[in-house]
Amino acid sequence: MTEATMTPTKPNRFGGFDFKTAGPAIALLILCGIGFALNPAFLSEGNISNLLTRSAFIGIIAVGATFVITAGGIDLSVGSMAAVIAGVMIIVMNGAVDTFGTGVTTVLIGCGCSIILGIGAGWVNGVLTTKGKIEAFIVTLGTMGIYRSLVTYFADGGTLSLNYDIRGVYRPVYYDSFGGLPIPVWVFIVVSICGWLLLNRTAFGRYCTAIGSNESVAQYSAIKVDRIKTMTYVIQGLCVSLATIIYVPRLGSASSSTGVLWELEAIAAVIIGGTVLKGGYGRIGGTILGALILTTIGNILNFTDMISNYLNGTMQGLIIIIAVWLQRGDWGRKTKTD
Amino acid sequence: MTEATMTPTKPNRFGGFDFKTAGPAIALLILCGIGFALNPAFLSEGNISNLLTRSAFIGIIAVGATFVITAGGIDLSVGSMAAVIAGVMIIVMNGAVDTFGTGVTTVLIGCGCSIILGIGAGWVNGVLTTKGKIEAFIVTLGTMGIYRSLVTYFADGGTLSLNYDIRGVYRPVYYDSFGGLPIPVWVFIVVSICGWLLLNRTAFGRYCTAIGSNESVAQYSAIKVDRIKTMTYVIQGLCVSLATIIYVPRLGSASSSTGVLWELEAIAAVIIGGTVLKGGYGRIGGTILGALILTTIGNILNFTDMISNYLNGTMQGLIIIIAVWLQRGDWGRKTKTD
Amino acid sequence: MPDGQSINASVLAAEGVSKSFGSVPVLFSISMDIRAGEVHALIGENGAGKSTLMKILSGFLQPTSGHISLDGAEISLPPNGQSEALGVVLIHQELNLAEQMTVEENVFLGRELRKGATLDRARMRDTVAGYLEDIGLEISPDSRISDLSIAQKQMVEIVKAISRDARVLIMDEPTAALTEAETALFFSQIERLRDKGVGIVFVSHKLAEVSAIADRVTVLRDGQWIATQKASDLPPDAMAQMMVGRELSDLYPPLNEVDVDAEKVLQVQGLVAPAVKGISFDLKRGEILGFSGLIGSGRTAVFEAICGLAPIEAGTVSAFGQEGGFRSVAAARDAGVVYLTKDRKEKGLLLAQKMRPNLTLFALPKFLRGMRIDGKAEDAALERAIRRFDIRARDPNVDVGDMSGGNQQKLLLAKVMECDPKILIIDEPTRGIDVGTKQQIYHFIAAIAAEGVSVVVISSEMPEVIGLSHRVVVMREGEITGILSGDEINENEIVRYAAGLKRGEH
Amino acid sequence: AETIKIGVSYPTPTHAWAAGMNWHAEQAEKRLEALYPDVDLVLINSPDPSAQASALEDLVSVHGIDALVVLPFESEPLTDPVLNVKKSGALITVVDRGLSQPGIEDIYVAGNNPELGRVSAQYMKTRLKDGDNIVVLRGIPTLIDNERFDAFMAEMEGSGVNILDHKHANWNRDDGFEVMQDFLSRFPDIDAVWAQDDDIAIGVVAALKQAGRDGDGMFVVGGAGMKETIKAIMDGETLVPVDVLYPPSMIATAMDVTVAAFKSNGPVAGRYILGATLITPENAASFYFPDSPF
Ligand SMILES: Nc1ncnc2c1ncn2[C@@H]1O[C@H](COP(=O)(O)OP(=O)(O)OP(=O)(O)O)[C@@H](O)[C@H]1O
Ligand SMILES: Nc1ncnc2c1ncn2[C@@H]1O[C@H](COP(=O)(O)OP(=O)(O)OP(=O)(O)O)[C@@H](O)[C@H]1O
Ligand SMILES: [Mg+2]
Ligand SMILES: [Mg+2]
Repeated sequence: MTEATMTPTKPNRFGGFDFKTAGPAIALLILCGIGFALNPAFLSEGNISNLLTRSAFIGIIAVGATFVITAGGIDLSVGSMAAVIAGVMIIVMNGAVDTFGTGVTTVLIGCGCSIILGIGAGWVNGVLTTKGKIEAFIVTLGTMGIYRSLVTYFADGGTLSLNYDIRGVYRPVYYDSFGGLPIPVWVFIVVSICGWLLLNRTAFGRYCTAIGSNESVAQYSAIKVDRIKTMTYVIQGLCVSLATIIYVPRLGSASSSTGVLWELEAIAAVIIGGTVLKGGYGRIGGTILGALILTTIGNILNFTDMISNYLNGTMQGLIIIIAVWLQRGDWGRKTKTD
Repeated sequence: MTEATMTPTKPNRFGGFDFKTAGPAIALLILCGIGFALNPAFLSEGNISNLLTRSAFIGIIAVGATFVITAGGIDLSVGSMAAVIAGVMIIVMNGAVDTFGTGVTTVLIGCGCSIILGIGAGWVNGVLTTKGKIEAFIVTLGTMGIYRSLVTYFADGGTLSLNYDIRGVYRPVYYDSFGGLPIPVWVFIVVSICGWLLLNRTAFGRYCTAIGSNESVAQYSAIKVDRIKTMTYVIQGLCVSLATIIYVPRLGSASSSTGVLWELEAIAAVIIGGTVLKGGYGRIGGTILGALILTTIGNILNFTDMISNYLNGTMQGLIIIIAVWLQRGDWGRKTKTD
Repeated sequence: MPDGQSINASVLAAEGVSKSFGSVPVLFSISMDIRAGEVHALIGENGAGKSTLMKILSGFLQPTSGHISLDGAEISLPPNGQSEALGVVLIHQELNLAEQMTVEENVFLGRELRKGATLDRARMRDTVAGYLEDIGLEISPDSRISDLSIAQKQMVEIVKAISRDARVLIMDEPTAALTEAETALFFSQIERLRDKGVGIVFVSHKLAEVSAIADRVTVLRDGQWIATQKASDLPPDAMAQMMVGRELSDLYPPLNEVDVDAEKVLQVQGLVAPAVKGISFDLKRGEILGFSGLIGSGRTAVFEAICGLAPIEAGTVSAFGQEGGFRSVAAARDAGVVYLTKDRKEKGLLLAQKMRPNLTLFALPKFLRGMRIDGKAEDAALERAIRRFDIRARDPNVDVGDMSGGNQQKLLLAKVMECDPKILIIDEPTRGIDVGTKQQIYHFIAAIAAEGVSVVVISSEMPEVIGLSHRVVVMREGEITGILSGDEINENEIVRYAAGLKRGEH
Repeated sequence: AETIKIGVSYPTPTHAWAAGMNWHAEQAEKRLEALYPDVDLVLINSPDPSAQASALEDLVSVHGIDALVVLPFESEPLTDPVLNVKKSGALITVVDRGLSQPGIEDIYVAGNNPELGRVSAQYMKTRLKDGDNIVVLRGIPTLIDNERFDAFMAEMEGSGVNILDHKHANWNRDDGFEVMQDFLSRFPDIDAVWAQDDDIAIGVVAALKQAGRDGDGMFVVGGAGMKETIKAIMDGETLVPVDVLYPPSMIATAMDVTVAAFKSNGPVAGRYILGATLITPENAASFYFPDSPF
């Protein structure tokens, strides 16, 4: 019985993903195989780069959602929050043109504003949940409606468009590459690494897990439960604002249909990645794979006309269920007794 | 210490709603007050009857959702399920016209088909969750997409409409009244009473609560956890099919936009009513009030053009948050120490 | 040790502390002081208010009246374990670990060691590994709590407490789930801490332990302070008498002999299941069969497999002549075979619910009239159970999670008994139960066995197994090493089988 | 005199065209209420068909309207609810999407969806030759989308132009962008894109520019008449050379006609079908409303 002491599981330090991540990784590989079989262009550089860039939005938001969910919360407002932040950013930047011209300053003002709004919106969600003692589901359902209608109001039901001159300055943030990778992908990578470190290598991450696992244990361990929970929403807000900062230069506009259903996609990415919806166990690595899986499904469906367009949703639903099943089935069990 | 023996908790039998329901009830009363203040027509018989009838859909679905949530699950697929059931009902009834004519038989065939589909769809959700061991969130997100795209497929992207001759026969199910109350309201009442009895007066209800509180305690207490959980999804499916049966004669059609976001409304109704999202505590009475609250909010907003239409969502969000806060604040605490 | 010396000055003291929950009073003006370098035992019946007092002494609860003083100065202790910063540490009676996290994460929860902005994981692991070794616990710091047995969890709690820099260490029934061997290891740690000048408060229902380790003893009864005395002046019998307030007769009832020809109600042949490696035994009608062994020896696993809670991989189980074991707990229950879990918090009771639904949950079909649950029958059952098992909840509407540990255990026993079992398997029947009630439960077990019910008692308390059983099965690492009967049933023999020093033919 | 109450019900604007419609409706409300003090217009928008059905009930039971101007979310599901309003005695004006039973509405004002598809296809044919390739981005799967698409396909039939594939882009810029990106990865040779709607077209153009495939005479045809698009056409943009009109102002027209039914002496009834005009640099100026959100 001394083996237990002798062969402690080596924490696979910067090896990065933990072993269980194998499930989603395999699901992703299978999907890529299917994509390639349908159309070799799937693996073309252009498509891979498109795919990664698209994953960046949902991925960045999902990194934030991993914290919220790990700590036992949920945030349904992220899609609407992204829309309203994008809207306000555009209004602010258009307004700043008069004073600051169409240069980098204006763009930075916009980004600063986005970050402040993101943090603020997250903080509101957090405080209503913790201090207001209202179920997170209700709070964020409420703010979801509020943000969505605010952006509609700001846009007068239509679309807010960024001043064309600023677009020139801001465009590269979405369209340019650096070292072969588009900038949004770099942002995604940085956010993922920071998220991973925060969740797995800091006390904050442990506190999130502890709170999600058992709130009273956390409280009895002198953890400031309310503060940590609020912080998870703030991180979520920050992630949304980062995602928005790289989203706006893409089309330079925001409307009431911006970010619709992103919340479900983000939560789905988190859960496909193996994080437990009820909290207490979170995996950033899995979340990233989850985001990639979701984007790849959509991408593959655009690559074939074998199935009726109308059945896209069916394929999507089936693939999500199968992908999660893959990691829960015998697979999961094998790794567990390991 | 014999007091324990002397004063066993008197179950407040058909006193009906438990005491804590006071929270949502007060929120509803306040809303009604506001409605009346805005426009006295709010309390007109016609409006009250409209309001109740509308609540019936969401209310019936939410009764089912109460079981799922109480047992610790979640069902995101109900809106899409309603759409696909409505679609298939219409196809079946239109098809049955040739053989069975445009009489009651055809309508009954449609209803039978609806019930079978509802039970079947619920069963699929349940089995994937329990036997497949996939998170309910993922399963039902998947089936949500599948059902939604199936109805689009059946409708060929457009709208499925019920044969006009059958409509005549079927119409009264939605539009007629009986003893002063519209028929959908009667259905709602019956479903609510059955749901209440089932949750509070039968072994099944106890088992749902036990599973939601602690699955392993339930398992060790000889409860067939998988079976009961599956049953909750079946009940949810049945409720959706009943709601659909009274929905179809209202608009006589189904399309890909039928039932969009009903899942969120149903869950919101359940949680506004005081059921705990993580399971273990469910209240049918609260759910019913929750459904009424949601419908009333929409109704009130149609009553006034004081605020920009675009801000409807903002009002809705605020009111939901405040309504839930009302029952959590001092109020809740007072009743708890009581 | 003479009083009045500086090392024996009182560190932490409760002065005239009273506590009520709502309108229900639980403690009445209790005074108690803890000195540096002493082990102070607190004993009393279930529900006497021990845990409540401990929580007040460590800031988790605030007294309704009276006050706490630290180093002689009156102080209002900060809530939620923040008084750890003042050197006052409490191990809760109810395990207080985050299940999905690892041992290391739990031990350092809330006071992680850091290296710059990130955690110093290597140092934390090594520290925990060191503690685990000291206390003789053979698990890895990276094990998940949910994969540990209750006893191991309890040991982790102890490691957690030891690892804190405590001046006063308060432990609420730390040994309830431990075997004697583990208890001995634990006590050696306690002695080390005492020698370092830590004041230790320790709640236990195992009076022999109290005699062995405590310097002073305080007795509570029904929320009242009864006495504080030197442990050496107080033999266990006297303690028991002070707690219960009456003379206790023999702890163990006389055993009814089992009929030699009694039918074999349960026969197990070559059973292989998770953590069980091929075991065979049988159980006669009216027999009390003890199961002994070290922690993790697989006793629980055997019966979980038999009762349909875990898959049977090989071998046969036949109950009442029926081959084939049970596919579900419900099937086992319907056949009259019920299992009472040792893990009352995770597997036994719904802590957020009241007593009534908990009591009837297992035997619910019995309470159905048609489709409906018969509320009156439930009330009657609750009333009966409260009387029969002497369940003391001052407020009958209290959530089960707020009941005292011992009373929860009694409720759990009552819950299982509602099924009218023919074969009753009790895992750790008296964990956390006071002597008075223990005696009642032993007599109760003997009585139902006399009526023809067969009872399996899995217990880590050696005297209990010895005092109750007709035969004793000893397990080690998933196998049976011996089945003892008659005079063989004694501590020496059992320990030798359990440690693998001896193997019997059976 | 008694006030004349007119309810105006239409879908909640969730895309730019609908927002334009909303803008025109609000302008018309202000204008008409100022012009006729005894007319009260009540504007309600609804997020889905059943909410719209509820709104219609409320207009009758609460506001007691004398006339209804309705742009149905979908034809089928709103036929019965509108019929119920009619039974209350109100004058019914239906806008854009016809009801599925004839004879309910007194006045009908509509754009022409099949015509939009046909006009787009006709323009495509003038620019493309045999063997050229196009891709199609459709809207949200609905009747409108089907009508436009079917008419477009019918018109293209036999032209020799290959339609490589068609996918739904949900009248949404983001979806337009992503679907077009994937089309570009998939098909090396695309000569033109029918985006059906100006919102989708914006996403398509962004994707073309990103991939650097916006030259070589490549062009995109959108639809509906978004002000930015019209502006670009006026300025001689070549990537989006034309637009096909589907005027959001039709709701205002309907409101005008409905009020006229009460105010003018002669009977006002009938069908007003607005054409799907091809907007070219020549005629663009007359369709440009810089203040509208659309
Ligand atoms: N939070 C609470 N709310 C209401 N009553 C409580 C609460 N906590 C404890 N009690 C009651 O206080 C009394 C004393 O409980 P306590 O846990 O202190 O007993 P104990 O002496 O530790 O018993 P045991 O030996 O069984 O652990 C019990 O009647 C219990 O039900
Ligand atoms: N289903 C299972 N799969 C794998 N391992 C298991 C399973 N069930 C139990 N174990 C492990 O087998 C060992 C035996 O556990 P068991 O609880 O049966 O022992 P026990 O003798 O009852 O000990 P205790 O004194 O802790 O109650 C433990 O290490 C436990 O973690
Ligand atoms: Mg206690
Ligand atoms: Mg007006």
